[in-house]
Amino acid sequence: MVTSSSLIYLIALPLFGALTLLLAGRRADKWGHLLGTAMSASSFGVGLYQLSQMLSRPTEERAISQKLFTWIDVASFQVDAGLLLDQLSICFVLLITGVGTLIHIYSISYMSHDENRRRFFAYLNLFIAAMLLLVLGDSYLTLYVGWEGVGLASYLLIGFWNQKPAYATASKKAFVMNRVGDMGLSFAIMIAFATLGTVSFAGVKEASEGASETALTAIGIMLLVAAAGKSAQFPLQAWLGDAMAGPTPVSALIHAATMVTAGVYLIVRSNFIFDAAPTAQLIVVIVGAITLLFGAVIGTAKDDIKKALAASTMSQIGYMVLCAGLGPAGYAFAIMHLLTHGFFKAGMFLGAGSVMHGMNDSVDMRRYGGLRKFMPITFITFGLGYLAIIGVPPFAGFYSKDLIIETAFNAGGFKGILLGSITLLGAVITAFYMTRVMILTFTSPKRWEENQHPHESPFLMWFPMVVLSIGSVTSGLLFYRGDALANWLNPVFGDHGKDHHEEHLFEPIVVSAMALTAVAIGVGIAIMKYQLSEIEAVAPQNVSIFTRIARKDLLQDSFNESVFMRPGQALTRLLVKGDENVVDGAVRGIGRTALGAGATLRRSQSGFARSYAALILIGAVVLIAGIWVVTL
Amino acid sequence: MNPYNYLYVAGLLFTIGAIGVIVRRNAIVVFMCIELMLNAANLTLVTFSRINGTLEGQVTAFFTMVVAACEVVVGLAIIIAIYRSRRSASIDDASLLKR
Amino acid sequence: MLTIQTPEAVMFWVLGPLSVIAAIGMLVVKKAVHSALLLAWIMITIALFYIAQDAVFLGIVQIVVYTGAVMMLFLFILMLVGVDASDSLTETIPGLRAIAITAALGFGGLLVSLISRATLGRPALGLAEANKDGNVQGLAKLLFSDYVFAFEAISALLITAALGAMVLAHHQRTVARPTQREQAIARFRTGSLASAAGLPNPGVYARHNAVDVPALLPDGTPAPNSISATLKARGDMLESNQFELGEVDNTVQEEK
Amino acid sequence: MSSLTLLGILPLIGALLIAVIPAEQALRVKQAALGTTILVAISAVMMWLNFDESNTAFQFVQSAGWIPSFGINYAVGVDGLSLVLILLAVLLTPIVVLAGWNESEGGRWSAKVFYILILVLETMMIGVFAATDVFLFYVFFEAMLIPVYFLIGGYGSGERAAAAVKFLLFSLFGGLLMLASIIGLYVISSKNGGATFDITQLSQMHNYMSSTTQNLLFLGFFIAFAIKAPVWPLHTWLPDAAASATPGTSVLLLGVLDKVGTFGMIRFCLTLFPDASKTFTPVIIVLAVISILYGAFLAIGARDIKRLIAYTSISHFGFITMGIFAMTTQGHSGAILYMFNHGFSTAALFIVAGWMIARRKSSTIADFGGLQRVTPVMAWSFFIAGMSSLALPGLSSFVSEFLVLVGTFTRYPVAAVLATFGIVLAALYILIPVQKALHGPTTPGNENLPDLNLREKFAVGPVLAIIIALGFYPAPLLNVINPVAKQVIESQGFTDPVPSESAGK
Repeated sequence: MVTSSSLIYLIALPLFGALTLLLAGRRADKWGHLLGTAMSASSFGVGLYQLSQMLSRPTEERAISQKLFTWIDVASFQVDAGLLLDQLSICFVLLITGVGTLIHIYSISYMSHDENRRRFFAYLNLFIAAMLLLVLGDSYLTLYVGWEGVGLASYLLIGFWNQKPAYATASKKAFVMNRVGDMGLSFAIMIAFATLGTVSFAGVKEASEGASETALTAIGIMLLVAAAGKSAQFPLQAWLGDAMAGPTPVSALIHAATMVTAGVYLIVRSNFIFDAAPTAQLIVVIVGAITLLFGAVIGTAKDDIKKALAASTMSQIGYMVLCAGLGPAGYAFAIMHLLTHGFFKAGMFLGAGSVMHGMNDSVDMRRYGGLRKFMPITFITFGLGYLAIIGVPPFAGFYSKDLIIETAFNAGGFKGILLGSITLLGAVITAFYMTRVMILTFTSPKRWEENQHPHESPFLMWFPMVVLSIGSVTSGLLFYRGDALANWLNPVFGDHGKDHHEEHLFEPIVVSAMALTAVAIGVGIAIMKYQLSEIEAVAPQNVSIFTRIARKDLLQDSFNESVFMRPGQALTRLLVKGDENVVDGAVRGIGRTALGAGATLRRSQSGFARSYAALILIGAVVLIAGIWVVTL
Repeated sequence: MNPYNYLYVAGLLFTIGAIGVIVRRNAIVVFMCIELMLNAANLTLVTFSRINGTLEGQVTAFFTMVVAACEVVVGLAIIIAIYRSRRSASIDDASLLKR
Repeated sequence: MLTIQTPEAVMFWVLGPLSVIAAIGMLVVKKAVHSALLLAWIMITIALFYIAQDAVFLGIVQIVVYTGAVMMLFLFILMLVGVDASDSLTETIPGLRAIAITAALGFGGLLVSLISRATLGRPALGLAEANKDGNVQGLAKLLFSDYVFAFEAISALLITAALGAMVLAHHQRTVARPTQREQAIARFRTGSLASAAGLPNPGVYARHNAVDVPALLPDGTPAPNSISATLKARGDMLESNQFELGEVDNTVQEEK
Repeated sequence: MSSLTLLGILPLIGALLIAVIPAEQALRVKQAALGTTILVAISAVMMWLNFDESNTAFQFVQSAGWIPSFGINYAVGVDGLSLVLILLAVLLTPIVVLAGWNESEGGRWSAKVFYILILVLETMMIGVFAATDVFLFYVFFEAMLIPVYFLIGGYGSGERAAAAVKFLLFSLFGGLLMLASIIGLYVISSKNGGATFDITQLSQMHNYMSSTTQNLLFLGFFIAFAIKAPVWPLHTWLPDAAASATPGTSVLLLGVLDKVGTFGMIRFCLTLFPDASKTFTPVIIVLAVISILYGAFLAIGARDIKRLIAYTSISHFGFITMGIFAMTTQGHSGAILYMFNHGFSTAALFIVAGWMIARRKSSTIADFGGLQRVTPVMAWSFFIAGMSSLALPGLSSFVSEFLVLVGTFTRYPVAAVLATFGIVLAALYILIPVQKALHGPTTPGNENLPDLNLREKFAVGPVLAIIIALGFYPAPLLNVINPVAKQVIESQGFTDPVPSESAGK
């Protein structure tokens, strides 16, 4: 493999930015945001340079690596701090640094009134560095470093306004649930080491060829747990909604475009494991399908614009995971949807931020309405993203989602029909709730108070939105044309990538038609329900039980609280009491016994010489009795 | 008669002396009971001396007497000292060991 | 080979029970003086036993040292402490008496049982052989040869004990003895001049002139401070009210 | 005289120096103590640089007859294991002195006594790790209690006297059992080729013992060490002691002294009684897993920040014990590295918590709040220390914790899986106090707390730097540790499990 010495700059630049901004403290307040943006942008530049270098090399030499130093070396457990840039990573690198830079630019303006803007940019840079390490690491353990690094950055950013207790709790919740996922990754690495003897991607890939299916299934399932934690997949999805506590650019970058898709990256990266472990694959598909619907249903019930988008993110990642679980046929499409989703969802989040910016940070869509006139640029960019996500041709989402639906139907047999129907159903619901968002926010009559003055955002904010909307318009076609992305990624998936299922259940055109019909149904329902009828400024309470449950995020928090949190708290209290009373009590009991024995025996020490004499006499009796017995 | 009979008497006297030490409260009486026990012991020594046909027992008894005399002298002095400070010859009153 | 003559047996059977009875008496009499007398009797008995058992020297020493010196000391101390004071025989420490008697009975029983089981494996020898040069000579030979160091140590012990007794009995003054001048000043400074002239003598103005009867003051009330503090502390002060003059009897009674 | 002995004597010389300074000149005393400890630290680092990593035998050895009639020698020497722990001790001591500059105030005795005790303790710590004579080790092991007892009882807070006595009694109990075992060993050695206390010769004695004897002697040692490195259920002295001691004392107590326990498990339990170790391994692994989870749960439930840190340590010591008895090279190396890393991350936590407590005059977590906005540098220091405690990748604890887990998994997968749940609990027990103390609205009374001053920054800076540096580049320590770990595992007759699926390749 070609080695390079320049990969580290991708990570080092934003890391340098983060450390400088954190260590310099308030001194850097004036120029901190500029340095942060510059570091992100230069990392993007390095990424583009690497892409150009890569394009100039023949296909089989495109992957390059860099070994920095030997990180851990204990007997057979050897891990290098090594980086690997291949066709898969470069997609992520460009997505992370590109979208990241745009969001840096957006944040300069969005956070301009926050006195801790420097710190915000430091966190953003830290995130970029960690995320790049995640996608560039050449072994599961280096990936793990980035994996937890983005978790940390996410924690810091969600809790950026942690003076509000609810936000602080949200950040803690995100970190802890991510840790549950990380545990899965730990298990996966441990099993990999115990069974395959290595943890590097290349090593595992090589060893997996002769490995038993049981071991690979175990690794696969554990990797899925990790992916579920990071990508908010069922059953570890509950943190994502709360994570919207962070500033909106954070939601756009971390909780829409990049970090939450790390799970998909992990699954696609581990394709050699899943390919050999059908059971694990099946579970991946199931998880993806459940999350797809789960997120979509929650999305229909949310009045908070960011939470609606977050639910949509969850659902869209469900699509990706489902597709990635379909094996070689799906990897490229999962990545394609990931990339297009990165564009349009980031753009929509930024649009939501722009709306909030104009609406005094209100997030309640029922208090919006008619903003089309006041925020034309936001409306257009958001609208383009909307068209992309519901999958209207020729926007990006159409191509990527269409391919996923098609792959799902092609999975074969009953499974294929079921999965295809689910993805279609998801498309209906997606179209419905996204249309709802559009109508509530932009096209319906205004419902906001008179003292609010909606206005378009400044240039630094709408510029990134425009760039992203261009991406959400064009990227789909770009990737789709001549299977550009699929061919590009093929070397990563080895030989598997080529043998597509040639037997189609439906012709592609039929699938597209079905998908478009689904979209039309969803949009139609939404228009009937919201555009053509009165919208109440306060969410109606006399609604069906289903709506109520959906509003409560399908009871995910109640479930977690009653199954994990409460019993956990009870156990903690029990153990604290037990430690005090039983364990330490035993120790103190010994002490008390000694004291008690002393107190009892002390009574014999009355101080009366006569009682001592009596004791001596008793002693003498015992002695003489002894003699008497012995001489018997 | 049997010379062992003296031993029985000595044993009884010793036992009675021991009871006296425990049940009597007057320090002087207690002291006298101790003397009684010593005398009982001496009697056994003399008796054994006779049984064994050597004089070692008597020598030991002699030493015991001298030691007993010393003990009486010091002991009574202590009783006097205590009596002077406490105006009591009851040994129960001298129970400072308790504290 | 030892054979015991009838007179000795008679003596033993008479004196043995008597000594045991006297010992039991020591436990039950109330007055310490009586205990002392009973003890003296036991010691004399034991001296007789010694002599009967060919330990003439020890018998004499027993009488001289114990009944002569030690018992005298006891009586002397008893007089210091109070001859008349009688002890209460009720037990103040609960259960002690029962424990003592049970334990003692066990002890005595076991002892007697052990003695009765013990055998020497050969007949008793008697001291005829050892005493052939005389008992005193025999003892002296042992004391000044084999036991000379013990003997010297014992003598040192005796002297030490004598010194110790002196130290213990000696009352160490902690403050300087007040001079007469100081006493006089102190008396005048007490606030009341009543005692300025010194304490009244006992019985001087009373109808009885014994030292244990308080003097009567001119108004006819008794003056307790006319009695020696020692007598008062010992409780030997007589009631004075029987000597009080309630009302002056004017009728003259002839004293025949 | 070997450089090792000199290193051990240096603090004593410092203590003597302080003894002649008048007690009123507290500043002079502190400067002398700081100077001495820094000198010791530099000397130890020099020794490290001269250490031959490829040599697994003891180095810098010195041996002199002490009580010849019993075959007792003053014998010292270091291998990789002792070197790492001595480094830990001497690096932490100057930090403790600097961080706890005013800790000696409010004590029962003067500052002078405080620093003399610290320096004497430093000598003991070096001695206990360097001793290669079992008797000498025992002497240091017990003598170490004395300065700590006075440091807790004389300078602590709250019920310091009770905590000090509890600590002393626990330790003495363990020490007594160990003494019995040492005597037993001595007797066995005298029957088999000459009475000795030399560790190398004693390590052959297991060939002459019956399995019952070996088990009993092993237990004597192990219980002593399990008390020291608190293994459930012998841990209850630790929270009390740590909560009552001054933060500096707690750092030395948890950071270094408790390591004597885990150090002893490797140096004595495993080396002297290989067969008994094998017998007891399942039990010990279970205890270790319980310690991990139990300590974590109690830390979650703790209301007092010092107790919380103490409980986290119980959890971490569970990991160390598990790594030691997993009997794999990874587990062993990880455990030894963990000892070092835990020392530093706990030190950072305790030092910063100490400052928080000193400023707020309370150690209840609920009394803090919003410190991140009031005292950002202090809050960040605490946060990084906390992240190290929960073993965030990139910080030093992660490498060691993961090595322990991987090493255990290859031999005892169930234990490793259960222990891994500890990392979720770790996130809770760190983030809950972080949220309560650093985040949220500023609690009334905290608005004007001062941030770290220059001295404090200088104290905590190196600790955090070491934590981060070793997280990314643990090789300097691992190179020293690996040979020892390998040697111990091999001397136990173990080989690392072969990967089950690639055995054919």
